[in-house]
Amino acid sequence: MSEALFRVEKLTRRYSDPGREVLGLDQVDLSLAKGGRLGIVGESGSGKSTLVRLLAGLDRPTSGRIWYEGTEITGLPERRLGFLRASVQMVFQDPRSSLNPRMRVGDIITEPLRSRLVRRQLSAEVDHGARLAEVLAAVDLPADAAGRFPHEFSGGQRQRIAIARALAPKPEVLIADEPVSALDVSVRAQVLNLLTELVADQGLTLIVVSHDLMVVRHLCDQLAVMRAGRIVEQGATSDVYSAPKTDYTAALLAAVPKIRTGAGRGDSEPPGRFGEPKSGREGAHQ
Amino acid sequence: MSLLEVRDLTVRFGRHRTVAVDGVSFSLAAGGRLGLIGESGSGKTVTALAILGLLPGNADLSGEIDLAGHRIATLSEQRLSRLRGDVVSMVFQEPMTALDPTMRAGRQVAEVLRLHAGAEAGPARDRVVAMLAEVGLADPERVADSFPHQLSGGQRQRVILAMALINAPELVICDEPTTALDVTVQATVLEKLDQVLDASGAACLFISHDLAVVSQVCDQVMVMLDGRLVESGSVAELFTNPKHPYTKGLVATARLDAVEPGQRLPVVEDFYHPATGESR
Amino acid sequence: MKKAQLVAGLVLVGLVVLAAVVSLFWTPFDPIRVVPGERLAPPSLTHFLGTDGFGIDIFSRLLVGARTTLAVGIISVSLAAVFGVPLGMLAGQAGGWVDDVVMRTADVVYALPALLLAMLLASVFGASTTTAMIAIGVASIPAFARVARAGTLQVMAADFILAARVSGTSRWGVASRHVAPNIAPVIGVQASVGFAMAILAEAALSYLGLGTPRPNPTWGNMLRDAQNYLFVAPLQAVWPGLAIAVAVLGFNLLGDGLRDYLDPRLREVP
Amino acid sequence: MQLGLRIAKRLGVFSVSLLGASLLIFAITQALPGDVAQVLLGTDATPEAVAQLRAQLGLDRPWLVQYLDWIGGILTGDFGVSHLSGDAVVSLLLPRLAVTMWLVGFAMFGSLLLAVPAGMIAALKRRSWQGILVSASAQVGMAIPVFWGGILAVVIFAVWLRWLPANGYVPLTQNPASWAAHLVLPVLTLSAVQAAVLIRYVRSAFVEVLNEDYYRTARSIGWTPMRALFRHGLRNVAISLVTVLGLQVSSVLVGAIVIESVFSLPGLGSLLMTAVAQRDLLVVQGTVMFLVLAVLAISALVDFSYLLIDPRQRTGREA
Repeated sequence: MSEALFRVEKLTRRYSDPGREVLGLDQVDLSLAKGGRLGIVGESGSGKSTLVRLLAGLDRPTSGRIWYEGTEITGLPERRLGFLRASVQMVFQDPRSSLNPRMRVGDIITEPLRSRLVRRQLSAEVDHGARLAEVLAAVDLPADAAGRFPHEFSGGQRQRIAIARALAPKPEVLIADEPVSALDVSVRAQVLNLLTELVADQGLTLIVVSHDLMVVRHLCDQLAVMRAGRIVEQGATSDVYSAPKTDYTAALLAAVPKIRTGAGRGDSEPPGRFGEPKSGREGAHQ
Repeated sequence: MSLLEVRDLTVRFGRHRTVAVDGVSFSLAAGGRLGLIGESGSGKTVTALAILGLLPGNADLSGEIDLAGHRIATLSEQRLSRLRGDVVSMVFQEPMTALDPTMRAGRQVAEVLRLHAGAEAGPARDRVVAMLAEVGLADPERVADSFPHQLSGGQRQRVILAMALINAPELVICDEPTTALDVTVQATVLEKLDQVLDASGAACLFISHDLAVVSQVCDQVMVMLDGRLVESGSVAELFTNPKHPYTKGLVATARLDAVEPGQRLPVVEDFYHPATGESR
Repeated sequence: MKKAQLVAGLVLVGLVVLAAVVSLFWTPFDPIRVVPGERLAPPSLTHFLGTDGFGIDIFSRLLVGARTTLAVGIISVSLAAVFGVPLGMLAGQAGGWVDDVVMRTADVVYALPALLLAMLLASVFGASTTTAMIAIGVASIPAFARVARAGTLQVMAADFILAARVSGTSRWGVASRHVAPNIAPVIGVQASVGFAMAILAEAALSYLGLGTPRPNPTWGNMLRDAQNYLFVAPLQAVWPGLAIAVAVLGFNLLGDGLRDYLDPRLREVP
Repeated sequence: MQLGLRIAKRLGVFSVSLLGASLLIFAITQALPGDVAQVLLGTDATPEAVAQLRAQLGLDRPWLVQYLDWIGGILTGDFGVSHLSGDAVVSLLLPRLAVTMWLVGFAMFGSLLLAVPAGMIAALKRRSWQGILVSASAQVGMAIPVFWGGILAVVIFAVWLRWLPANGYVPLTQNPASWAAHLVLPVLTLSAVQAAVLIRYVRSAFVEVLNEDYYRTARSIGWTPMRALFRHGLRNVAISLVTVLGLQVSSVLVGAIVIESVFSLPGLGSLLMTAVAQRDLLVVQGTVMFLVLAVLAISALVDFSYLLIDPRQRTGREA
């Protein structure tokens, strides 16, 4: 087995809410090889976003350990996380929120290059202008986009800007947290195509978080299903889809609405369900 | 005669008279299920609010809306209020904010009865609890006594569904009712909606951006683009054999499962090129 | 409509600034020297607004009074912003106990309004323009801290902060490149509204004799003088009050106008 | 248990704020150039006399001892003694308290009475001339200094129309009609100016409710706009208004102190003004501390009233 890029052991994260404790993540084990494409699916409150935030070093676990390329990142102070910042980048759900409205697109994209932490990791001084032009071309945006502000672009274009920023420091790993959930259906396919293309061309390791099983099926070769802070099922995407091992995964798959083109109502199989929820976990996603 | 008849509906907003809905006409028979598909900003919600007579003050409406023999645009606010919740009701997208945070859920449902049926508090309570059970809430008594913030998103949406249905309206308008919900919750809510609509015989105008969800609930479907209806027909017909290039694109991109993982997905632009390009 | 507010605000504020600037070079009469023979003259071509109980031209005193008004406003608002904004940003960005300490302290200062602070200072040091400025400035710190903190919290909740952290941006970088530019508009609005509050507070203090003492004219102490002649020369009590109202209205309108003008979300393509 | 915890926490905040405020007030008075003894005896007093007075007043003790002495007194209801007259500050405060309390109480009530309906009209009719007129009047009202408003009121109602007395005060027990006549102008002035500030908050609270999803839900089940607002709006408006009222307490108090000066009312304001003029430091210090205590106590009470009207504060999330 090849050396794991990310390795996670017994990772637990508790949040304290006034009056009670909330378990965000409960004893999660995980490992991801270089070049792998991992999808993490689950419903709201399942802990999927908590997990990737820990992987990206944006939050600290209550207990458990994370290694990146053999180096333990848990417990490292921010100033020693430079290697992680240079090689793990993220794309977020809503580009309206993930792009600073008061910065020009060019400055947004080159922000990772200007950070002292990241600069120290890069072998040679990077020409910002050249790299900017490169990534803008890679995400199919015109070169003159650099001088404009985010609000001058449509939703799909903004998500391209966010992807361009993530690519700027030439990362090893791209983490995408619900990358197409905030986009219109017609733009969704474009962004998914772009992600597929970029991962193939640049040999990226990809981690995708989504509540949409179809999105993950399309982008990823490995799959982890999460529920209530735990990974309930893990395996090759095709295996999990064709033969889910747990009831929960099966119910999740059955619940995905499919286009019904039968003659009338009532002759389609009933949409899947998974009992009455036992806790307040059920509900709207963030 | 149809229950709802919309003719040449046009809605403009504000001083610049921006057109949100542009010459839309359609009809819906009693007990029918009509889906309305479109992307954000296509004018779906504005159409629904126009039917309810709930457009904001800066909106300017032309065309005709006939609902159960009433011409909406000519009615006074008083008469409109009497139709709302009685003849037509609505289920909104955001369960987290659609309920009054300072009032117990049961009372909010009971209000609908009190407003239109003049029900007494005692019997109303029984009907509320029965209705809450009917929309699939496991512990209707407790839910009735809870404040909205004590309920989960799925529970709240079911409370709203109960409010919309308790008075047996002739038309229920659902505006993206499950978009904010998790898939498993969405599935149960859709199933319940299907059952209670069947049981009551109410017609439904179902608004969504999700083609699959619409196909689960509706028989007929319309596609809206930039305020206009570009295509309509039966679900079976429109989804298997779309005519308008935009619809073709939508149907193609919606079927992620039809593409091998990692292969290029079809995009709307393969079929339809809006004159203005992507940048607005 | 919103633009009209901004323009009206600018015009009114412009009038006050103009009066202050003109008074530096020219006033129709000496604004300080007592002229016993011309007491309580009614408005005329020589004395546009008449003279006060000391025979001094009211119009001249009004012009000079604008200077004190602006000076107190500028200094107290700067004082409040210089301390309040960084404290608010610190509280919002650091959170936890730092937030608690900063905001509880702000609450304590807030419970001590400018007037009470000025009374304490005046009984210790004697009343002067300086004690008024300090009292108003210190009493306004909590408002700036609160606004800055609220703005910071809002910015910190945006995903672009996470993106910046993933990119290795330091806390200082987050504060200077992401938080500061995004809260600048609300701080600008607060500065304008705070200026209006400062004018009202200064006027009240000098009316009560807790600010700039006679014979230097301020709009507040002119009203204090005018009150002695309410039954014989009620018009005297109109002009300084009107001047205060114009200045306060101007800064309030400016603040409201800025609020709408500077908000990028309102201009965004829907 | 959550409720008890919240109340305990708020009381803790109150105590800490009180401690902080007292330290601040004490620190300012310690900044006196020279000291109280010097001020009392004048600059030409002999050093021996000054030293003797210092010892007599306890000023030669370390500041911490002096502070503890002072704050200990306040906690037991002793706000100090005037250096000039020798009277206890409390004995000066109490007879004047009633005047200020009448002013503040009536003005709070009056401003709400004016601002709530006006703010509601401004919100509901915000697109027509009625609403714009209300908003514009509020904008102008906010620009009027409270003492100028008082002076104008005197000019109009006392000087020209001669309906009401220009100044002075008669206790309620002595002559209720005269008491009321003397309070009408100050209370009206204070209420009107305060209402102008409040109208903006009331308006935006109502506009917020009008934009809420639950208001739309209420409309969709058949409430008319007015009744939807009354049934589902008022309580939510009240929640945001309570916050504002808490913040307004100190500004009404300041307004009352100023207005007392305009109408020569013998309240706490006039006590303070006299003490400041005579530089009677301990009286100023004691009275200011008393007022701050009142402001902090009222804002704590305001916070508790949240628990009554907002169920989200009262009941935790069940799950």
